[in-house]
Amino acid sequence: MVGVSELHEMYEEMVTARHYEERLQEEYLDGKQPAFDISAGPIPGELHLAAGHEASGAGVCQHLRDDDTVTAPHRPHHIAIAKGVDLKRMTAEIFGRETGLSKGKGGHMHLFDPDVNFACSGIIAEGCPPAIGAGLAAKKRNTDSVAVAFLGEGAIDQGAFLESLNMAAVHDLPVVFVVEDNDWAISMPKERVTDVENGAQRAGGFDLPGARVDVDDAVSIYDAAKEAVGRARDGNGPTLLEVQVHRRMGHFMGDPESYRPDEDKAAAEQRDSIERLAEDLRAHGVEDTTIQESRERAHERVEEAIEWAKDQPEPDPADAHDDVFSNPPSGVTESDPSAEVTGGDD
Amino acid sequence: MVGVSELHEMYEEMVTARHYEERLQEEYLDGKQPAFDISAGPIPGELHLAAGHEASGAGVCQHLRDDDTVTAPHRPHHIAIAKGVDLKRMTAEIFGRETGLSKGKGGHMHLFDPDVNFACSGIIAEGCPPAIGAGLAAKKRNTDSVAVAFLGEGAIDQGAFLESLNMAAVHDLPVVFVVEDNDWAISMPKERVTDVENGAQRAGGFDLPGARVDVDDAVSIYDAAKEAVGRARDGNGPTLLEVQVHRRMGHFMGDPESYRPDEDKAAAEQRDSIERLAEDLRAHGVEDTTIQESRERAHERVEEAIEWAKDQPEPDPADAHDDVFSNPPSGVTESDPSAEVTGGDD
Amino acid sequence: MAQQEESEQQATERSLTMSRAMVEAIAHEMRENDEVFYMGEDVADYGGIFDSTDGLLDEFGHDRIMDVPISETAYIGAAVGAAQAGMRPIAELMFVDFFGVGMDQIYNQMAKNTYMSGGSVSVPMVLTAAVGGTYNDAAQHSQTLYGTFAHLPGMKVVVPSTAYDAKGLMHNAIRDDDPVVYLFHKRLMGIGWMPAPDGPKTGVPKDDYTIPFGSADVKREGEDVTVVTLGLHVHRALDAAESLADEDIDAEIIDLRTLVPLDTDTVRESVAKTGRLVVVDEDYRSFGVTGEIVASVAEDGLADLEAVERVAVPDVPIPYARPMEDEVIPDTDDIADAVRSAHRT
Amino acid sequence: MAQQEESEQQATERSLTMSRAMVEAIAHEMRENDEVFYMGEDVADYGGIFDSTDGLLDEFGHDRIMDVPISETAYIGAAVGAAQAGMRPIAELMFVDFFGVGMDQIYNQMAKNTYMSGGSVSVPMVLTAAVGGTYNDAAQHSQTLYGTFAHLPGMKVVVPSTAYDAKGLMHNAIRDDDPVVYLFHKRLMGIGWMPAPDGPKTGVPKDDYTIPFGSADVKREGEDVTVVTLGLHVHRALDAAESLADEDIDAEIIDLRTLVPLDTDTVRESVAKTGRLVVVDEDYRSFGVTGEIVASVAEDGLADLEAVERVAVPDVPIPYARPMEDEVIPDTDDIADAVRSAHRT
Ligand SMILES: Cc1ncc(C[n+]2csc(CCOP(=O)(O)OP(=O)(O)O)c2C)c(N)n1
Ligand SMILES: Cc1ncc(C[n+]2csc(CCOP(=O)(O)OP(=O)(O)O)c2C)c(N)n1
Ligand SMILES: [Mg+2]
Ligand SMILES: [Mg+2]
Repeated sequence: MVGVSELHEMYEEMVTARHYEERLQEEYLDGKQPAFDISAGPIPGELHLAAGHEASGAGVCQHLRDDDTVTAPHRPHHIAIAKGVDLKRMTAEIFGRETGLSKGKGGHMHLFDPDVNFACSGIIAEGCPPAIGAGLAAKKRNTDSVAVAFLGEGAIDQGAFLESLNMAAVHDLPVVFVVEDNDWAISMPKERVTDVENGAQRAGGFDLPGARVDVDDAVSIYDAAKEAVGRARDGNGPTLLEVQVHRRMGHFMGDPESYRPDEDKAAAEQRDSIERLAEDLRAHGVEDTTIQESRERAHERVEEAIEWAKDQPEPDPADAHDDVFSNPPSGVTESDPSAEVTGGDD
Repeated sequence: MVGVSELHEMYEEMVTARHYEERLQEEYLDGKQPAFDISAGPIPGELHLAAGHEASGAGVCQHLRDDDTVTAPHRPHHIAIAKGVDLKRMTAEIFGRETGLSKGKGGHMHLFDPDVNFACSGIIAEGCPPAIGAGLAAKKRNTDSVAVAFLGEGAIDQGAFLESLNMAAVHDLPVVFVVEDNDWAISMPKERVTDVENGAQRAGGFDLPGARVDVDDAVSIYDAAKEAVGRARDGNGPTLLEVQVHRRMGHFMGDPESYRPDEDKAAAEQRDSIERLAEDLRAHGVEDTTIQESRERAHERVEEAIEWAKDQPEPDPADAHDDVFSNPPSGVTESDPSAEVTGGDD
Repeated sequence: MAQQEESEQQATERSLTMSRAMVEAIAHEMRENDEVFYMGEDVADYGGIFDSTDGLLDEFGHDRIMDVPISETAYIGAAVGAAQAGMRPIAELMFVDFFGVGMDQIYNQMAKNTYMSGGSVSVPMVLTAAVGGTYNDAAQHSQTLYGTFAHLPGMKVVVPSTAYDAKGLMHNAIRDDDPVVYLFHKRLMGIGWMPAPDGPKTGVPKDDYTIPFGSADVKREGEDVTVVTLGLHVHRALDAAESLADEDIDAEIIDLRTLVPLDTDTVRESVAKTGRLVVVDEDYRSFGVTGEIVASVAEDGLADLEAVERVAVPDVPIPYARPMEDEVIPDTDDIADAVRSAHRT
Repeated sequence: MAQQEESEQQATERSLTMSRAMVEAIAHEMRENDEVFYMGEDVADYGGIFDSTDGLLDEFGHDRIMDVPISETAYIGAAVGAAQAGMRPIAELMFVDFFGVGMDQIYNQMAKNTYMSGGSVSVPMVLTAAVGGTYNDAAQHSQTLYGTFAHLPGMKVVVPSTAYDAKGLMHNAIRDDDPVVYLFHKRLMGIGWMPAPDGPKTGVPKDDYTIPFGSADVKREGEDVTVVTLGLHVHRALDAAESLADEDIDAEIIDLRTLVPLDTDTVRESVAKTGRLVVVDEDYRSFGVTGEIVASVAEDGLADLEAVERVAVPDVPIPYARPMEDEVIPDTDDIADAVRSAHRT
């Protein structure tokens, strides 16, 4: 059974993640109103926010150590926060600044923090194979680290995921696949793209255990993840875990969501896993003031990160030419900013 | 229950297919002995023979019409024969002759006969998506044709197959997936690459029916395929069917099979579906002389096809430049044999 | 009477965005031919993330404007199968950057089946995909990949730069008996949330018409330097030409419109006149479009050539942050500089 | 004593096939570094369909010479993940023609993760693949696809043409901190059932050594015409040079050895001397390697250039039947003709 201090940790992570998304939404829309222009405002590019997914990141990552690997999809912030990714440098990355995790080269879909073994990919389900690779490395090195691949329910129809289930199973890899079911893949409801209501059912075809958490509840997810991560850590192979979450905002910022029934959106907003967890905390005898303090700490942390990020310098245009390779070939003038580059802005 | 005339048809098809492979083996090795040189002899390229797979082609295709589509993998001859592909032009294709099905451009892994809607691909599992496309076309056009994708048991780990299962299921397409389990994917035994003993188990993860025929027996395959094809034809959606077959020859000609235990090979040779079917015929009161006549007809047909094929002219080198497009752009000189082509032999 | 004439005039000379023009062609073909249908992710209720199918669901319903699972291999391959059965599917790859999840169907089946069957099979399908950067979507969502598709035989490759061309090329693409890869640049579509430059919105006749593949369009005649380009960069090159005109440099701007087939004749004729060649694209610089254009001129018109410049994305993935993305995607100044440099030589 | 010297001589100057040389490098690295392992289909008990892992299972066992499911996306991606965790995996794609089933892992992950992480992540892995035709394996099993990999940034691309190079380049590939695509030509490997020409079997030192990437090798010096090539066609070009010598045409033959990085300096220097450039490869002609080499010389050395020829596979899939495959894959005569033609100009 989960103890109160862990509940508390999860709560604070979830509040952090929620507030983070709300604040990013504000920042992102700043300059994009009244007319939404994706190129305007302080945050460039697409932005997929994870408000309503927090229980998944917190409930699963609660069981993970820094040496465990996580791969996240295009909607990664809540997972990154729960995994302990450096919040300031992550925020600077999202704002496209020089001191960002990727020096501004990656952006919000490509967050990499090797210190806590966190990586992303914006291609659906393609984080799964690298996760099994991390699991394979752990197994080969005889460590007890595990790897967790997060994906959306829309990703369970993609070959990369399905092949990975099989390879993880046949090699008994210490891997957990976590499917975040928010009912939608952009505008496509789950029932339009698969006949299976419970995504964990995919596991049966490859003989690995599958489980689904039907409620958007951090404690239930924590419990299911405990079993799955424990199984991996103990050398007993992979698990497929599907968890119900909710998409409280659009698929990406600017999504009109005109395809989405109002009731669906309203329902998503009602089933709030953060409120639910606050109740659990109260049931465990945690005082409202303590909960409030948590909230404040979380908010402060977010504000600090955003403030810090916005203060960071923009990258030098010439930096674009670096980092194609870790070991740049000496003869390649194209990635040498001092060389004449006709395609550039020098 | 299968009637004796159908048994008889299947038998003759299977004998044709077996004799065909034996004769191709001879022809192929001619010029490649004593030293095996893949470029020598009358048949160029790789050659994957299907001796031991006959029951699958015959048992399944017995239920198919010309307007039904079949896609076959790299080991296609027995299926092509059962589907009614023109044997002479197919043989000419394998010998690389101008009058071959593909004018010598395709070869034995790329047999196309639009008259009976037969196609191949040499890429593992990649015949599945086109098969669901044929099923989709049938559904859209409101015909009762069906599509069948054949693949090997080694292909059930490939994304193309797994995605196709899902898409066929969610769109209720008239498609049957037939997995020919011959225990080996080149040198890799099934248990090395998946934890699932019964490939049909994959179906469960996508909510389509799955079935497996455990014995290499034409009648059992016929019965299982009858149900599956019937389901598709009646508009009741796809089925995954796995059938046990045996690889009596190497993976391809020239395969030393040193990875393969002698017993395994010997066992494969013992469980002969053709002999089994001959017994069934006898049990149905068919005379040995009638059976013998069937065999002779089959052998004659094969000999005729091979003789015809070997008499056919080789393609003109310049033909290589045609057929990239059905509607060749007028400006493209590269595919115009009369134009100057530096990469050619003119 | 006058009023009617005016409305007829309007009817044939309405200005449309590129996305409206593309959709109009698709709708027309779908009305005329029951065998045409569209498959992709979010193409039905959403109308295509980049408006490529906007409004089509209402007229044609979910059976012909089909949302599909996120299974590019399965549904692009299904298009191949349906096309071989004689239908005329259009399959959309949401971003061209995702080609790697379905490339075997695109290349080993769609592009090769006609040849491998000795012509007995045709694959009359269109693969549409959004291409291009300029809005900071980073390395996995900002590429054009023009060169990758053009290099591999068996696909016709179309890159419209205006609404007029988008419509005529789409009509041709759907009617063509071969697989056509139709790459539309997001920045040109005229999407509400991604303002287009002025050029792509053009007059578009209401009726259907085709633009043949393999005919480059001389967008601007000029005597001094030939600029060969396509897609978004047609407009950037035209802008560069305007500013160069002030310096008495007269640039000829050629929009290739299709890469396969490639209209090398128009390019060579132009270089025969100007002697100076600048090639501009939004793909990676090496082993791609710019190299091919230069080489094809060098092979047959070496004597004409006095100067050569290439302007393209240096060989780095597309970075996210604005200053770096701006650095790698060629802009008007980069083009003008290259033309000046060629002119000086 | 004399005997010992001889055996030392033998030891350093044994002649090896390309496959033995490649395997020797892999075995050495595996002995030295526990983090190196090999994954692929039929690489264990079979020893690699093209002998790329022949004998390794015996020494290293199934844990380090791993047969994997026919799931290229999964296992190539697993190599990416293991590499990012600090291991040094080698993943084999049995035929390069199958790239389409795993291209997203190859390109959107393996090749881009270093850049997208701003250099905080490295992906020290090798992707090996067999390339090439000449044995009638048709359109899905005969390509080199050199240009496709070289065009897309983030991968180093290696194409050995001799046993000596194969070993030194493999050592370098495994030790390199970046993803390396190592393309070995089937016809050069010295496989029992696919006889190699004479050239690729060379003396190979027993000890380990590296050949740096980006250094082309002048295989034959010549004054009249520069022939730039790689892989199998190095040997065909050398044969052509021999016969041309009889006609008093002195060809310089340059083996690029790596496409990324590309040693343009060596090419330009040679053209500065000869003034005539012939580029030969076994990839498709358009939008590929031949175009890039020509363009890179035209850009910086236009004044030197008096003649340009390209010899490559015309833009058609590889046909099956012998006369047609022979037609499209450049042979010694095609090369000699092109050199003659360049020399005449
Ligand atoms: C291979 C691939 N196809 C399509 C896309 C475009 N895309 C981005 S997110 C998305 C929907 C994903 O849905 P889901 O997996 O349920 O995640 P969610 O967005 O709901 O969190 C799609 C189709 C992509 N990134 N990669
Ligand atoms: C995507 C892909 N990967 C690998 C191969 C090489 N290959 C050809 S046949 C084969 C084994 C196939 O085994 P299976 O599917 O069981 O069919 P079988 O040969 O046993 O009939 C492999 C790996 C291929 N053709 N395509
Ligand atoms: Mg979702
Ligand atoms: Mg098999």
